[in-house]
Amino acid sequence: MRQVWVAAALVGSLCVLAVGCNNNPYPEHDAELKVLYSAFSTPHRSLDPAEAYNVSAHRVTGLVYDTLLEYHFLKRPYTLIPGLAKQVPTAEPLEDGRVRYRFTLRPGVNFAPDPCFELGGAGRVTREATMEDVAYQLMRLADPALNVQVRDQFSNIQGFKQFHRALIERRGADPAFAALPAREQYAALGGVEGVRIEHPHALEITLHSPYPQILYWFAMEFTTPVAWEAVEYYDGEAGRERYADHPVGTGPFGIDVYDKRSRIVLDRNPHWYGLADPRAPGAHYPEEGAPGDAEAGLLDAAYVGRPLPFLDRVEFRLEKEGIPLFNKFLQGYYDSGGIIKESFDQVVQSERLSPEMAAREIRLQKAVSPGIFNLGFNMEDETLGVPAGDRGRKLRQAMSLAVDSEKWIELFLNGRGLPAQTPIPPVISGAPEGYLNPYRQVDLDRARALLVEAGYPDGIDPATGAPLKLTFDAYEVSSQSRPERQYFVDEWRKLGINVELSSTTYNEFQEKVDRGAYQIYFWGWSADYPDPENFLFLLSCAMRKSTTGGPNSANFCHPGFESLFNQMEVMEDGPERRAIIREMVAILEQERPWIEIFNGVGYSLAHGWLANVKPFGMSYPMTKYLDIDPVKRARVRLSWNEPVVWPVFAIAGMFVVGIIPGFRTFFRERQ
Amino acid sequence: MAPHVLSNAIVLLLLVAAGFALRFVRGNRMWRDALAQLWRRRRGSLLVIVAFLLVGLLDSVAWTGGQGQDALAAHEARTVIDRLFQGDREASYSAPLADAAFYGGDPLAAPGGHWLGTDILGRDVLHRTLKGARVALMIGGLTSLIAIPLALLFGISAGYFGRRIDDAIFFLISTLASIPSLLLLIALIMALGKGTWQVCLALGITSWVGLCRVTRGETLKLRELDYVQAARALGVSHGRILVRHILPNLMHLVIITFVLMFSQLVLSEAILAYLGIGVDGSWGEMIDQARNELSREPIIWWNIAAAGSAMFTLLLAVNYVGDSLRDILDPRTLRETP
Amino acid sequence: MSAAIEVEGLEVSFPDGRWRVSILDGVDFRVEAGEVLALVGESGCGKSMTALGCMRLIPKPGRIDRGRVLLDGRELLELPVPAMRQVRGAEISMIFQEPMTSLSPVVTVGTQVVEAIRLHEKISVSAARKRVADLFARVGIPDPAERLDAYPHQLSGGLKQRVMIAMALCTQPRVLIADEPTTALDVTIQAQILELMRELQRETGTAILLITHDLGIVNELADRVAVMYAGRIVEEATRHELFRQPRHPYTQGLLRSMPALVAPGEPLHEIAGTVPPPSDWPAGCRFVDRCPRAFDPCAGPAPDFQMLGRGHSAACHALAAEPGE
Amino acid sequence: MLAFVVRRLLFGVAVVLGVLGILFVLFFQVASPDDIARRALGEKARPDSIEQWKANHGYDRPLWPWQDFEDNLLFHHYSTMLSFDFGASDVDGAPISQRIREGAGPSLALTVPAFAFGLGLAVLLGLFVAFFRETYIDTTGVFLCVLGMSVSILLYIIAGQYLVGKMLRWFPISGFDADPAVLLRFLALPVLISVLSGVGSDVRFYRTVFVEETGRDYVRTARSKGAGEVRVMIRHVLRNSLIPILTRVVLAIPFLFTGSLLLESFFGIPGLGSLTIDAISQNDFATLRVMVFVLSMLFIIGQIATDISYALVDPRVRLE
Amino acid sequence: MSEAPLLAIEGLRTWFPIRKGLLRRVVGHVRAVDGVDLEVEAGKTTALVGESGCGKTTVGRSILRLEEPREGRILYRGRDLASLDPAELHPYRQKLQIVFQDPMASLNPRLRVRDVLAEGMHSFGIGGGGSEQTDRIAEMLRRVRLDPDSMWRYPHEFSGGQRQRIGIARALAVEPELLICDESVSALDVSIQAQILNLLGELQDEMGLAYLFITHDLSVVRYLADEVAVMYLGEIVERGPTARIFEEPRHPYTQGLLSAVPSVDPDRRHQAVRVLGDVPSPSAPPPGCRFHTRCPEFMERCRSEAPTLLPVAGGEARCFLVE
Repeated sequence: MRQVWVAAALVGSLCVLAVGCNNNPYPEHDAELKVLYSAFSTPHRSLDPAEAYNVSAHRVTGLVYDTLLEYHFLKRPYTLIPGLAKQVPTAEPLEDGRVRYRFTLRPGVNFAPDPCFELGGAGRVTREATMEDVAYQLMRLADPALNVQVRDQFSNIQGFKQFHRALIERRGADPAFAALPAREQYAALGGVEGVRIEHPHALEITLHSPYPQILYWFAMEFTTPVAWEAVEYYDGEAGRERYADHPVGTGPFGIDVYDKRSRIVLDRNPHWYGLADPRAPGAHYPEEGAPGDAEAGLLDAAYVGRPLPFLDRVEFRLEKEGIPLFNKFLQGYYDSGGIIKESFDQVVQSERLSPEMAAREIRLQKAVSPGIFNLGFNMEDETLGVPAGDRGRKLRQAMSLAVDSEKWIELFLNGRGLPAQTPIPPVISGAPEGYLNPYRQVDLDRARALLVEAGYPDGIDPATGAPLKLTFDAYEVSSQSRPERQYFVDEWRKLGINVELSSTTYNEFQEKVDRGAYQIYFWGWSADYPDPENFLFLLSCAMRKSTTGGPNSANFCHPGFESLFNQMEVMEDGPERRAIIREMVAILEQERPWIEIFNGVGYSLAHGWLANVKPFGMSYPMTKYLDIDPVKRARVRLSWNEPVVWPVFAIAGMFVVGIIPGFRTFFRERQ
Repeated sequence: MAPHVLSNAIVLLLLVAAGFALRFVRGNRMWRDALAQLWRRRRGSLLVIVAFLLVGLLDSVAWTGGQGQDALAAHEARTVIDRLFQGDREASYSAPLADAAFYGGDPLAAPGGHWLGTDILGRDVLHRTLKGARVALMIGGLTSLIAIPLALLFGISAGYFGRRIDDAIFFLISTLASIPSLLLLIALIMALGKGTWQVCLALGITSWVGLCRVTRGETLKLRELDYVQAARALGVSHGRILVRHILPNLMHLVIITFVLMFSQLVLSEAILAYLGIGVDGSWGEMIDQARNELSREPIIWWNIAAAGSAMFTLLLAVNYVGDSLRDILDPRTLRETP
Repeated sequence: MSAAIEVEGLEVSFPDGRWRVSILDGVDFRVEAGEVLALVGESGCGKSMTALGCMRLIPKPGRIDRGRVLLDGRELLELPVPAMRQVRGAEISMIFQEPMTSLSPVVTVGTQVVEAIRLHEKISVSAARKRVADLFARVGIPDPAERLDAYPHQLSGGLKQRVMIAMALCTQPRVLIADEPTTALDVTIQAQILELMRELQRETGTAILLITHDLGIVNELADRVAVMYAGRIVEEATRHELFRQPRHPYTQGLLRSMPALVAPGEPLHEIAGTVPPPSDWPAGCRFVDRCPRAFDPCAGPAPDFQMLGRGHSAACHALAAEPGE
Repeated sequence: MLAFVVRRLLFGVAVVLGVLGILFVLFFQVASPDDIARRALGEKARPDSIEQWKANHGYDRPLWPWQDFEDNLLFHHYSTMLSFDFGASDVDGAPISQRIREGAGPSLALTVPAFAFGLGLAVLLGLFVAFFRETYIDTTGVFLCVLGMSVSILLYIIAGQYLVGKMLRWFPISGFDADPAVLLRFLALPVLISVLSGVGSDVRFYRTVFVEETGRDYVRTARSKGAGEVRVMIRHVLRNSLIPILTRVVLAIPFLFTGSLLLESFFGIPGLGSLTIDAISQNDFATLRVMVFVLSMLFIIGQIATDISYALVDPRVRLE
Repeated sequence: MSEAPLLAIEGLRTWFPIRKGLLRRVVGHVRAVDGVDLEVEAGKTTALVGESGCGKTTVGRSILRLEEPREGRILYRGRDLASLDPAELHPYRQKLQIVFQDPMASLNPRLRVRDVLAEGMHSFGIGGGGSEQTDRIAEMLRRVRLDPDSMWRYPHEFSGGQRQRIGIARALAVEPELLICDESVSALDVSIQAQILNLLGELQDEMGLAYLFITHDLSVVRYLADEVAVMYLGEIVERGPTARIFEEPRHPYTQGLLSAVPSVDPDRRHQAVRVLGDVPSPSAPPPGCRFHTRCPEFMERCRSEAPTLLPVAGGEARCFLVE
């Protein structure tokens, strides 16, 4: 008996020693290949390019799906370059106010190899992409069966809405029609009027009214060529995956492993057009960049002009929690990573990398991201909004004056943000330059004066004689983010206003929205494309939450602002447009539907072995420009991860020492 | 009525009730003996619990007026704990007993006054931790206020009257017990909404089942005991038998189950806090808030340490007392329920 | 010749709060081979503890403070633990009061008896089973071969007690301690078990220490009787002498309070008061508070044993004061 | 025996129906299909797409039979669930049954070793502490158990990742891999934490059971036969303690499939626990509903199995 | 008999259902009491004797309707208690009281002695309230020879014998006419048992109580009872005056029972074992005479034919031998 136990204990500890003393989360073979390790935090809902609409998904779909247009890797402000298209088209105004764009597709654009292409002919594993595939995807965007979140943005295309409605009606009326494959349904309806294919490599898009921002949408995966074979083959039946889980595109990488709840592996696409045509703008490392890029080593002769991509493989791992992710980055198991705010001090000291990190050859990158976080008031509220008239406006102004966003940014973002002055982030071309919002500079005295004017001296509501009571609805607030909201409450306390932080679930908040029973909320918006319109529309009447369910949760609807918005929307960037934007900003300055808090500054870290890192800000992965030195990485990792073993023996020893007297007394007592 | 008046009234009520309970215990030799034995065995734990109870009560007695840290404070009802420990608000973190801010080293408004340091918003951690005690006790108290009467009502009726009533209640218990409690809890909170009452209600609904089972089983046994039979032979009515013979003999089970349940409730709340549906101001929330602070550099340890050890101390004391109570009050019945 | 088992000055105590309370206070007796000594007393007087003391099985936190237990002259209290283990079951066996709970409910009775044999003898399981089957037949278990594989709950109380007896006798011990062997049984079953024990004792010549509160059983089975009161033996005599001529006031009271010895209609003798708990035992004679013959010396030191005749002795100050015989 | 099993099963079916009823009220009555749709579509959804989505998912039916006897959500809910046709996730439309199949493996990979080690360790330590009952080892052991029970699992995980993963670097901090050799490394830490966090209450429970058994008469009988303490503990006490142990163990088995919500979430293990957490955080009611249902089913089956297994361990129990 | 007895039981049957199978159908019954006739006369003691499982306790409990009898009549002063509904039964409960075996389990540990005694008085509206009630309770305690001050104490502060006195006082507090003593002295030590037996005797003399004494202890029966009924497997096998039963038992079971009692006469020992084997299960009593499986006088006829109670001198016996 005893011998068995001893043996079992020995075997057990041997196992632990053999397997245990190694914290490498990867198989041991990755020194030969250039594998980029990266992480994702939640399983992707969908990788269908018509549906995928968040940063995390784009990091995968951006590699798999190439777009007609792309952004320049280095240049700022953001500049469009041709991708699959031969050149960036310009708008051709037609009579009756319509606008037309012509795209020409590069020859030799091929899909990544995939068994689905057998549908188009036995033995086929790939095929060339044509404009038919782009048109097919545009029709998919109109398909009500897909959860397309940006459908409205394409409704400027002539016939797009009609096609959408026609699909709903025919499917509802004709079950036989509804049973057909989507592609045949589209064909039966004659497609979208404004999308015309003149030639397999030429596409004409006609808009019924000017919408200059449309080009940006052609830099997003929503307009990528999609192979009908893939959509039809991956239907989720008979053990096949669903297309949403199995992207097939023309990008530099193709899906190798998609285990959506733990691991995604992308391999090079052997048929990528850039391999055949390395001179294409999107297929080689750029020769020129923004000021400062050369100093940052981003125009290294070793890379300039070389064909892309440099990596062999990209691997994403599920990492739900920030701390493990960051610690694994520090252990060298992720090649780059954002800095979670809590670890910021560990890494960055007075805006520069800490010596410890610098010694590890970790590099720090910053980029202002085109996004805004703001507090919003419900403009339909009796106390705070338009119904309260001038009192309400003064109250909003006072509250705006009390919130110190700089300190907020320092506390919760470790300074990684710019205090926002307008809804438009400064990196967007067309944003008012050098503007300082007078209501966003903390001035408690003025705020108190405004409160007196509003009829709430020292925050006392004359109606009740008690401090004015407002509710700040924070939905989906984790314990982590609660202090971030509490901060604002504390700021308003200084004015004597009693704001109650009410944390609710999303559904409870929605109910409050439905009833119009919310007063203050906190919200963020990240740009789809770098144009002021993409921010100002958030305050347009057409987007009001109360009437249209749109994203204008402030329910702001100001006639002056609205007419300016309608003008601005269709204009090209230029001094005239900037003047209009200034005017709109001035209205917002006075009306204060929002208290603009901050524009994020992304700090990201990269290990020494990772080359060509330049943060982009918007959610366009620039992975194809990255390069890795795997040998160095393997060596460094080993030296960083030596396990500490002595505590095992210490604990075991303490246990044994603790037991011995027990054995002795025990047997003595039994005597 | 303003909430703090209600709260004060409840405190008064609780104190009166505690007074009566103490008088009863002193007058009843059995309970007195049990208490004395408990005191002899677990003096430390009892003192810890009493201290936490005291803090909870002190944090429930509030009044308006007085000088606070800002303009609004004068209008708010603040509790004794608020008045004692809130101290001066700092800009952000400061270490325990420090006299300069943790980052930047600016002088503090209350140098050396924050025994357990301050959190990211500059709030006194000791103050928050003490306030957490009230939340923890509320969770336990409110939940048992819901669960115990429910469990007694159903358990006793099932056990005493048997047959159809028993079948129905047994089915109900089995159904509720079949749903994994954490999931039921989450589902209930998603349905009921967030908030202290809702969480306690959900906890009550998920936790009464266990007590109900115990009560039912014990009532089945008690029903057959000689003294209950004697009462029946004496023509005592069912109601009177339930009140005088069954209920008092279940009380020790209720107390033991409650004490053992308490720690489960507080631990469950911590998990709920992680899922974002906990109770505001609880230790669970503090721990969850503070867990990422561990990777700050230098490490911010006092938040998680304060909340963690407060919770740990209370639960340790409660578990220890619960264990002893089980030995003292009832050497058999509850042994096999974990 | 030494006795089969001899106990001298056995003292056992249990902790009670901060103090240790002595519940056996100098118990002496001896049982010769082939003899049945009955240890009689009311509940709580320490007779079961005496039995367990002989086996060195006092449950924790009790312990033996002093005394000697001699088995054939061998001091058991000094034996190392493994040696004592070999004595238990092999040289001294024990039968308990509750046959219902004294057998492990999840193991067949055959296996349990086989274990008792194989703990002391190197013998194969099948051989042991055969022997157990024989033993079962000998203790009057019908269908012994089948009963080997029965679980305790499948047997009646009487059969279980027979199994216990078989288990106790399977190693042919020198001494058998029977602790209230029939108390839990019905009177007709009790008669059967007593008959069986009598028979077996005659055949094997085992020394039996019989522990009981029932004077009827004493009369049926015992050769000599020792009466215990509050942790001490107060009187020892042959069976006949004890029934006919009890000398200690406690023994006299006990006998006179039995309904079987009193004519219907006449009041029974009552011993005033109740047995005090061990923590309240008087310092001197333990019976002093209830004794009708108590006088001054009784409050003093405990009385010594008085020899009152052949094998008859009692510990009482009143007897010491009487003119000796 | 057969009658007992059938009766037990019938009761189990009734309980399953009851559970479905509770689920229906919670997930359709209290949280309305509108809520579900809005959550699934995200913040940018418009009312018309909400209606469209409800129609796509069949949530546009009336709730109760008295609203529309032919086609209502109640019947639909019961019929789909009972035919194990779990449908698709509200959030991403993926088939839920496939999700569960995929998630079961990783969950079991974590829970089975944790359960086995935990059980073995707890029983061993329980025996050990009970063997040394009423010595300082026992007191210390019980103290450590209570200590262990008083710590939130959150703290265990945080401290485990910090100490073992970050400071001592024994195992990867988190992650999962299908490759068994690598998987062992990933599982080591969560298994360790799982065992440590559960072992306190288990040991205390087993100790109580063992100590209780050691006080029984048959143990005294065994000692009087000359059996040694170790033999008594293992042959007699352990054997007789199997019933309470079995109850605890069999009832724990369904939870092996649920995985551990927190552990899986913190360690990035793609099991059913993290599936559930994801469903909660994304308000994926369809998945949550199915998870609760499946777990309840397993639990009910576990209870039936417990009742039947009594008979196998305890000869006294005849299933009538 | 000239005068109607205080209590007469006729054909009492109390069965407990055995449920089995899928639908928990009743597949049989434990025939705990299967046709018992019994009489208790005012001021006299009737003993009901038998071994464990013979149904004697169930008889006692059925008389008090603590178990619902299946059939039969329970005539108290000519009124059939078995047919009354609970409200009608209430006043009769006062007249019939019970004292249990286990002095630990028969008193609610949470009630003071005073409350224990007051309960029945309250139920029947005896003794008024306040000080009058207290006086009455003190009187009751004195009557069972307990210190009246002990009414303020809890049951666990008393010894077993004292607790049994409290149990008796509780029953006596409602002034019953018949006391059912269910093994009331069996759990007590001999010296304590003597105290209680003496007490019961005195109470009978003082208050004219009738006792139904349920016990397995034959020496107590012989000492105490006027009439004896011997039960075996749910049936009365012999009835008669005590002296006759003990001197001239007619039923083989009675004979076996008596001979099995160990004697305390040092000159007479080694009782003859007449009754062998174990008691059969009451759920499946043997056909014919229920005792035939163990009977030393077994005849072929006993296997199939059930004897009825046949008159013998001063009583009845259920055996063919007395024909």
